[in-house]
Amino acid sequence: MLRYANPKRFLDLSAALLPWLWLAAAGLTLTGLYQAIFLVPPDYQQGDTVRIMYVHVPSAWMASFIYGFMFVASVVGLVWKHPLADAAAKEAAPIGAMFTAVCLITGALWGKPMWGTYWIWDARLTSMLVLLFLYLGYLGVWAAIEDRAKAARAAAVLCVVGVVNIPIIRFSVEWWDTLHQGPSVVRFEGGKLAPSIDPSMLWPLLIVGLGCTLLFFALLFVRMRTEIRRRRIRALLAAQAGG
Amino acid sequence: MSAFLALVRRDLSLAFRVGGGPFLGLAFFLTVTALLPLGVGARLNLLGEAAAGFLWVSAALAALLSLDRLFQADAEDGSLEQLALGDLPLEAAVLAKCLAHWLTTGLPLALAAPVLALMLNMPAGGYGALVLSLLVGSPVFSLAGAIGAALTAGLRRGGLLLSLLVLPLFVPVVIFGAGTVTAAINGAEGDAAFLLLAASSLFALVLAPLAGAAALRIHLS
Amino acid sequence: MSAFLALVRRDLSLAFRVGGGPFLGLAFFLTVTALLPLGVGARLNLLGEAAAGFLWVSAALAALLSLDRLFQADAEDGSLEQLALGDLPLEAAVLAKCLAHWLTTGLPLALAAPVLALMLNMPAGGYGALVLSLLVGSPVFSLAGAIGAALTAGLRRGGLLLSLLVLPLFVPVVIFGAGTVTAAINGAEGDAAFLLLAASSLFALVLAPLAGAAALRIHLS
Amino acid sequence: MGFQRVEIRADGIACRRGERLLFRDFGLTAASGTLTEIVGPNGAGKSSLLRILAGLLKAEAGTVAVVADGRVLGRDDEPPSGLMHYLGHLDALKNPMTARENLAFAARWFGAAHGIDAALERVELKAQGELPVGYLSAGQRRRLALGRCWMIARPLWLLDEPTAALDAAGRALAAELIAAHLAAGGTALAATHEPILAGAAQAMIA
Amino acid sequence: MGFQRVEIRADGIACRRGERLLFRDFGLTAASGTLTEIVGPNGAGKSSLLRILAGLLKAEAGTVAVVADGRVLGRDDEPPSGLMHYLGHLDALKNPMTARENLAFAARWFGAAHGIDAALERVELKAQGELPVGYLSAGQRRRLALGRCWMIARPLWLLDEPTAALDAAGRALAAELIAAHLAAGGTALAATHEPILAGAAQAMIA
Ligand code: HEM
Ligand SMILES: Nc1ncnc2c1ncn2[C@@H]1O[C@H](COP(=O)(O)OP(=O)(O)OP(=O)(O)O)[C@@H](O)[C@H]1O
Ligand SMILES: Nc1ncnc2c1ncn2[C@@H]1O[C@H](COP(=O)(O)OP(=O)(O)OP(=O)(O)O)[C@@H](O)[C@H]1O
Ligand SMILES: [Mg+2]
Ligand SMILES: [Mg+2]
Repeated sequence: MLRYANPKRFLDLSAALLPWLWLAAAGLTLTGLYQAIFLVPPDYQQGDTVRIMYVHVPSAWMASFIYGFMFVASVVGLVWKHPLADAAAKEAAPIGAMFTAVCLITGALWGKPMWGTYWIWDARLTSMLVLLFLYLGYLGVWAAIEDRAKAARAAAVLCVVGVVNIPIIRFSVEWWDTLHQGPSVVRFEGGKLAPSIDPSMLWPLLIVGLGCTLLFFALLFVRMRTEIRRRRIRALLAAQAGG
Repeated sequence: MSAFLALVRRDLSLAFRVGGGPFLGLAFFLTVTALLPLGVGARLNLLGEAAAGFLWVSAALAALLSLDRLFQADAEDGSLEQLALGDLPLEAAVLAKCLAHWLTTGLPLALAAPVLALMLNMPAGGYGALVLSLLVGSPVFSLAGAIGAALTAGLRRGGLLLSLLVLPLFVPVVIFGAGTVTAAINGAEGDAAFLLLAASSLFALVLAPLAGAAALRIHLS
Repeated sequence: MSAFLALVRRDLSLAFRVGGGPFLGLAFFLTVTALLPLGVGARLNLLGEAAAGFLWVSAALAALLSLDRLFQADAEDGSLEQLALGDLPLEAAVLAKCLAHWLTTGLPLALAAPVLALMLNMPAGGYGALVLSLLVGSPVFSLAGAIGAALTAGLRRGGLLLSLLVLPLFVPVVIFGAGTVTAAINGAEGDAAFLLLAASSLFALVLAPLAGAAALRIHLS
Repeated sequence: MGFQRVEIRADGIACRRGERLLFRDFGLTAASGTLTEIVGPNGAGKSSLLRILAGLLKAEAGTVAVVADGRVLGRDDEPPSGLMHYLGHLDALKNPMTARENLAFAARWFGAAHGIDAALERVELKAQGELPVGYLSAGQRRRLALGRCWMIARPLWLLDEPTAALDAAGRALAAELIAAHLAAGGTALAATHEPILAGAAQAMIA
Repeated sequence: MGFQRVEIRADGIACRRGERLLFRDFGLTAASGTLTEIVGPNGAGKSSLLRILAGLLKAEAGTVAVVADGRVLGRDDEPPSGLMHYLGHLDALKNPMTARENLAFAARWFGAAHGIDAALERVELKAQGELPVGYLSAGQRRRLALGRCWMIARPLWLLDEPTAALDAAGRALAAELIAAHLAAGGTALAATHEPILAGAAQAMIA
């Protein structure tokens, strides 16, 4: 594992992987969305607005998933002090913030026809907003600390602490009576996975979800490559300055 | 004038450098706006009626939270003496610092207010009044706040003392501001409240540099 | 133990010396409690229902306002190094500072809450739950706050960044806390919310010293 | 670039801090072209005297006058503005801003006679220009503060231990800067525990 | 009152601040009973070295070991606790608290060998004991910080410009305190720009 965690190796490996990643991400996402828009029948309750779900739900998943990813990267960065892990966490954050924003915006747009209002201070919606703040705070720490090594460690501590918010988002629907609906995909009955949603609606959702995951890694790799090159340039400049 | 602008620019760049500038103020505004309804319970109609008040109170608190370091940092690193010995009178320096503070807190809040009002479900009809009242009224938070900040600059943990000093000065502004918006929502004439708000702002504009500079001179000696 | 208590006592005496100690926290609590109804418009029935939420939110803000200096002062005058080089681990120092902070903010607020609740016309039946929930929950404000304060200790104008960092950690506590009181008022079973509150508090008690000390070590190096 | 030649006169100054009278009947005349070293043991009141001369602290008794061609400048109870540099124990630098940005602000706040690059070069901080001041060493900060005085032409320098934290080269540099200032007709006063410039006048605070 | 005799050994230390490598391959052994003066120009990395020795800053490379009777104390990557004093450029005093209160806290935080009155007397601040530290002069603050080191018995003193802001008497006092510490079997390292004690070893940082 650590063999591939060397920046040089990462550059080579990611260069080879990236075209395929882009291709798969675009293919899956577009297929899923195509099915969602043209093939899935309108919901018997929600009509055509249900199609928002195919953006809303995957981006909600991604928002949590990316935070989890950053959590793992931060722990690795803290424990093994690996610069690549720091870079991964740092570069994932803006992508996560973006997915969170997409989830919030699509949710708000969906809320107007469904609940009659764009926003309501319900537990899940609020905790999602709080997740956006966590992302912003994380980026804020990176921006506020000049020394990169220090910033990396401080941001990692924040990320690890902030992970408590993830289960709150997850369980908020069950802890409080809320307007937002409960889990219908990742749902357990008698210890078995038992989605309560029709397969014809489920499949496109899962396809878009997978596509977004690949999209995330593609974006992440591009950003990390830029970051690694930026670091090299800085190191070169410093060496030239005779430091 | 160039010295005045230099100070404004320095404070802005310090705010951007270490504090994230206006974005941080915005984020705080958002957070407080999120906390209040959570505690209170999110009944929509109740929230909508109270929205203008909430927003004005959050604006006051956001200003307050960033005020305590307004002069503290300068006092602690010796910059205050340099400001006092410039060619401009200390009053101008206070005004410049207030301007920079308002540009990073009050102004962005005023501009972002409609979004937050939407989130709190504020009735239509109040949006224009909300932005206008915040634009006119929020400078008081920076100006009156500067007086308190100057008075507490020498003190550690001045934060809480500061809030005690300035919150009474903020109270009328919050009342006038929220009043202006409520009047607009109800279609009533809100002129009285708005005029009082504008008057407070002008009054603060005149008074704050004088009082602030006087307080700083006390601190210096 | 004697070193631990010495640090608690030092921070308490610093708070009393320059900040007015618990009285200032109380006064702030009072002022915010006064400001909120002003902005919202003081229809009593509306207020009474929302009282528990108001009080919990004010408690969070009062803690927040005094948090930013928790480690900042020590970082700026070189005391942090002395704390790091004592015989006690840095974690214990963080815990001691949290305790002192809670004793000057959280505890007095919890004790004074009934009076404020009365002013806000809170329905009877919630008073016991209010005090108890504040006693159990408000330490989280000091503890989780300490993590944020440690992270921003090196930064000027860390205040606003601090609020961005810790408010997400405060949100669940405010929800659980206000929930406990509301449940008590409605005669419902509030056990779930209260247990979650207690759990958050315990969790923070374990996590905060570790994370806070880690953040301080980053700042030191 | 040029400035007025001024003289500073203090007469019968008494200084009280709290209940304690630090010194009284202190007089001094510092003419253009001279450095006056203010000496005395720790806590004698050197820093307090400099703050009084700068108009930052009120004297318990006595008068301070800044004089040009026999004419007293400034209003009665306020020192004239735009004539002096005050460099205290603290360096008055903003940690988050780079060395260059700190100088750039000072240049526009006071109006500069020299360029920023020239000033950085003068105090040998060329390589540190883009570094946030918080990262500089104690001596580098002091150099930067001295560079600020050099960059902005003002006739009267009030320096509180200007050579604190400086290495041998830095002390020589400080002496050079002060000597050049005097040669240009400036006036300088410095509280210090070690001689700064050979031949400087000494004012003792007991 | 007594303490262990310790030796501090640094080996192959490299120090990086930001992108810049300040120094590398720095080694030093400071035995019990000796003062090592760390010298070098401004910005060379003296303060950084002291922080590395104190375990406050991570070295880029190299090892630091505190040794007693040939046995290395402390865990692998962490310096042993309870053995050293670190006095930085800042005095680590609380302005709102009096001199006496500052010492009282330090005595309980570290565990003191001498009384507070004795310490105040030792650094000639008897008269200032009840004054808030914020009112003290720069030199008085430094004395108080030195008094804190004297009061608390620890074998290893890491001092960053201990004589900064001190007058002649204060410098003599600092030298005395250090000499007494050495005589009691202590070890001392001091970053400095002026000789502190005749016969001290010198470690040069280029
Ligand atoms: C701004 C408003 C909204 C936000 C922040 C939001 C947030 C979320 C989040 C975080 C999830 C992920 C749950 C998980 O972890 O699996 C989710 C899922 C979902 N949301 Fe929303 N939502 C919003 C509005 C809406 C609206 C208006 C509807 C439709 C009535 C809706 C329907 C759904 C559905 C069907 C799921 C999938 C549930 C599951 O299968 O687990 N959301 N939303
Ligand atoms: N409130 C007070 N009550 C009594 N004495 C005070 C008070 N405030 C300050 N002092 C004393 O005033 C003096 C201030 O001295 P100042 O800082 O001017 O000394 P200095 O000559 O610059 O010393 P140094 O060489 O150490 O810098 C100190 O002796 C201090 O103890
Ligand atoms: N991020 C950074 N990038 C480049 N250089 C840095 C950075 N941070 C600190 N430095 C440099 O590291 C050095 C720190 O030196 P240090 O404070 O240890 O010096 P010192 O020997 O104690 O000097 P002095 O005698 O002035 O106290 C300075 O030269 C400073 O410019
Ligand atoms: Mg002095
Ligand atoms: Mg140094």
